[in-house]
Amino acid sequence: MHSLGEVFASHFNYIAYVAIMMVGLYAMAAKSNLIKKLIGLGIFQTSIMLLYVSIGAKKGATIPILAKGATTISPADYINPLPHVLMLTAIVVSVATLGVALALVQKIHKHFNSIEEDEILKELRR
Amino acid sequence: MSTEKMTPDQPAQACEKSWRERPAGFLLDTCFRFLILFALWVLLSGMLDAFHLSLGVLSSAFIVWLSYDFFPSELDRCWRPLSILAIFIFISWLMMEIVKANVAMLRLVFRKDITAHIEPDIVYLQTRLRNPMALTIFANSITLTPGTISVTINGKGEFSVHTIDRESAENLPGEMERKIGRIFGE
Amino acid sequence: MKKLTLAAVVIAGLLLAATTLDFPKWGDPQTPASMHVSARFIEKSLEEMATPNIVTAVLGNYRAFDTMLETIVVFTAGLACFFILRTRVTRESLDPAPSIKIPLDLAGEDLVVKTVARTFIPMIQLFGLYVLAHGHYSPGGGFQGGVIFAAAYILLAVSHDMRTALQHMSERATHLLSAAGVLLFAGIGVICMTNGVNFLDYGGLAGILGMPLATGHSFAILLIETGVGLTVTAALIMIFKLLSSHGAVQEGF
Amino acid sequence: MQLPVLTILFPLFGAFVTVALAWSVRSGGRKNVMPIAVGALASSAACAVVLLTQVLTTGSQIYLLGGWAPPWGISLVVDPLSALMLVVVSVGALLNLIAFSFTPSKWPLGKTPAFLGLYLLATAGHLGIVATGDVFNLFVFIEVAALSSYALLSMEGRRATFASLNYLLVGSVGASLYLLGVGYLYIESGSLNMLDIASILTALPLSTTTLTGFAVLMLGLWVKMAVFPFHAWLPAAYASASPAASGLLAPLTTKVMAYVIVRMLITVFPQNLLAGMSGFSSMVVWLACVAIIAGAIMAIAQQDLRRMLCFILVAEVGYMLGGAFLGNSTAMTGTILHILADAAMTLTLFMAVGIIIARTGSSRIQDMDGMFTTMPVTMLAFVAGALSMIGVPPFCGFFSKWYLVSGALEAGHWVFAGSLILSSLVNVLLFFRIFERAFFRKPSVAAVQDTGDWQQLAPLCFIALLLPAIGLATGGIIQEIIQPALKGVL
Repeated sequence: MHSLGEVFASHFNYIAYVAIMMVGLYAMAAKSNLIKKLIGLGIFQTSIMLLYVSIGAKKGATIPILAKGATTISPADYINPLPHVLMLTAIVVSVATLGVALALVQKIHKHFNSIEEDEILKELRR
Repeated sequence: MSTEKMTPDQPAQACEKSWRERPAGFLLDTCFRFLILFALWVLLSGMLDAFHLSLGVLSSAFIVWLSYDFFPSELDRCWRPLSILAIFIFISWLMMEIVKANVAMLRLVFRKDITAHIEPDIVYLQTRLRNPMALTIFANSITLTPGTISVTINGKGEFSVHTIDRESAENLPGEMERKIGRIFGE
Repeated sequence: MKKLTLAAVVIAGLLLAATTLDFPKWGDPQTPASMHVSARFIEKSLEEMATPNIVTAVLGNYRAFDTMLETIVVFTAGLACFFILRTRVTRESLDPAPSIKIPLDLAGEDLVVKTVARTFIPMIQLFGLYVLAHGHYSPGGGFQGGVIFAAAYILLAVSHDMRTALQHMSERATHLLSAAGVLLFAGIGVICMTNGVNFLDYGGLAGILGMPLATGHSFAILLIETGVGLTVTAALIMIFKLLSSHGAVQEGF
Repeated sequence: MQLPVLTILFPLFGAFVTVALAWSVRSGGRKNVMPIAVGALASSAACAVVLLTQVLTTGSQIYLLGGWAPPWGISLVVDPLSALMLVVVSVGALLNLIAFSFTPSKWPLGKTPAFLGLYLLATAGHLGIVATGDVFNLFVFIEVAALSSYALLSMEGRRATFASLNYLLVGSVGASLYLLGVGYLYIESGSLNMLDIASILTALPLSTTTLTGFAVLMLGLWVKMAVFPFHAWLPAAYASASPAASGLLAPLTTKVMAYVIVRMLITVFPQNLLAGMSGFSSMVVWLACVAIIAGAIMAIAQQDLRRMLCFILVAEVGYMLGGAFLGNSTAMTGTILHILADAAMTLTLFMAVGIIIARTGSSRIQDMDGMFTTMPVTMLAFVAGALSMIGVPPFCGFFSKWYLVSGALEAGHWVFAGSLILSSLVNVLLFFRIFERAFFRKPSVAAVQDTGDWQQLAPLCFIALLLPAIGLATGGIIQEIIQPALKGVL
């Protein structure tokens, strides 16, 4: 059985992603301010991007741009490009979601004059 | 200023308008803009094959066309050899001034009776410079020089400068104004 | 209630963290993720599409359909913000024609900011195009270039005002450009189809243009990146304008 | 040969052209956008129908995007099941758009092209989710569909805007969880193609990573599908949105997500997975029972027709979820049949209610007095949808429920069968309460006569007539479409 420290050293990226994800989830669940909820959503999505990018890491490898005049290309020399590609798409998606969300929050503020969820719910029940 | 009704949609027309406004020397100005941008491209790119250079030419030409009136027109006048000389003189002089002011500041900071010597104040200045680029360079040079910070500027050349002691602002606008004026031919 | 949430979140986190112990070690080059699909990308991309940046090669070619949809997501976001926020769409505000153009050099108190912004905007734009064009050789590409290009216009709006920004990039222009970008991207796919191959198979385009296959792929990647850049620029400017003016897209906020 | 991608490309290009035309031509462009949108959807529906006939005669098609072979590139996989779903999505979107194409005059000026663009993008997103054979591509399609849905659902009033933001928050978390699950699968298999993942995972021993990935992915899909504890966004968003938007999204979104769950179960995950975690499966079936009963109970409490339908929808989601996880082929057949049937009957009901709202401006149950005399055609279609929802024999709802109940009995899960029958009884109560009002009470003085506007009524009648037709064709559908899909799986 490996020692706890060893496991931590070889899995710190996964532990970091879980910790960040839970911060985001807590912000989304516990905060009443809509903007804070959106920030929580952003943290939540970012943690998944971190997980993906950390999957792509290889010890001793460099960025996935082939050196000039490289004749023999060995996959072990370059980090995995696929997670980067996927996360580029995911980042764009999360930016787009954030834009739409901010537009909705702004419209809510126009209607309710508040961005606190509990105040809006009170107003809606009336 | 023309009150001609223009379609705001196409930047093309906005550019055409500003091109029409500058009949004299506009070809030279365009070349100047293009060359500056193209030099920047080559510097960034570092790839000197035909394909990338032609992309650079296209991009620079596109930006000149798209953003013709962003490019500060004051810079057009720096194209003369005299101005280029003045720019070099000004930069080297400013470096020296910055070093000198740094030393003065150091001396001030390490004095035992520092409180007796610093005398923060706001000084109001009037320069004869009028064009925005010259004023901007002037304001930024003042801020770059230790001991003084430019607080407000307006288009009429009225400055307010915060100084840490009396000596810092003694020779403002003075020499600096003259040297900047020479660049822009003012 | 908050304590309950916190407890639930912590428990979920611990459970999730426990499952990660099964994962491969960090930086292990022998994982399935690094061995299976990605190895072929690293080995073949230069040969197949003359693009040393493997991320661009995968993004623009092997998984170009994803990238097209990503661009469409951005287009959707711009359209959605317009749909949600835009107020009082009248004929006049759709085609705003401010009769007086404010000269850029009429600077007031914020002279330094305006002059510096004015000097740097063309250079930022050029940098955006540089990033777009050099995605094959260095980190960069359509999305990054488009964001930088949009930032130049946002800088204009922040340092000057909304009206000046609108004069240089009107609402109509942003909508047309965002549609043009996705049309360019998807259109290239359709042009490839006319040559009898599948959607987005750049071999078709290379055949039409009479280029060698790898060069054709590389060229097509540049074209689609341009499409991505157009849409991203326009959509981001659109979203910025709508959000910063509460949907009115005019000066005064 | 190019049909799979054309089915998706038509609505996409329709959206681009709609936006471009609206902003390029001074006045004429804005008037032509509606025919373009209808044309794009009609072409897409035609492609889907042709594709279905092709697939049924010559077998499944795999379309390689960019010409790259599957594990490296993205492919669209059209087998009989996904071809059928393509037809459902495209035809549903087309009928709903035709039925509501009269409303633009009520929409804010200048926003019609944007509405149509978003409508087409949402349709294209749902089509792509159904057709794609790549798990990450599916995520991107989910986001295309979701982003346009958020905007479409926010249109009417302040309640709708707030509900839409809640939907956005919940939906983004759901999609992110799905993405996380995909990440786990990628760590385990190194691939993103569904068939490739399936073959790799089958060869490997079942690991914690696969199981967690499966659980997280399913959780994400349940959130998007509005399974009971995560259902709150659905009634809020669909009941307050404009009729045209909820008429598109209520029938499609949950059903397409149910399809994704079925697809994951029968294609992606190894067969020993569900067998290996029978505890998880039985928990899901219990959850489905709770969802069915909770949906039925909450539906009784509603005073608003659309809210009531939304809660019935929550119960229906429970049917599909439970059937998918019961673990025998009869129940899975029932689930797939119910996806089809529920899409058709939800479309009928939401379209009918939408027309009622557009005519009378209200969807409260107490305002429905005498509606059989004032709006006979609409009410007849409503009755057809309702009878199907209850499960009266010639209508399609009966057959899918029959298979679900027999699947439950086969698995010995009496509670699931019982809650299914209970919720059907509740549906009887709910709908006959409405029929009683609409048939026996006198219409109020200000009631509107149902003028025979063929544009609204023709699509409604078409889909209403389709309900018994699908029911009668059940045998053929099972033989041609569902059995090949389930062959060798369950």
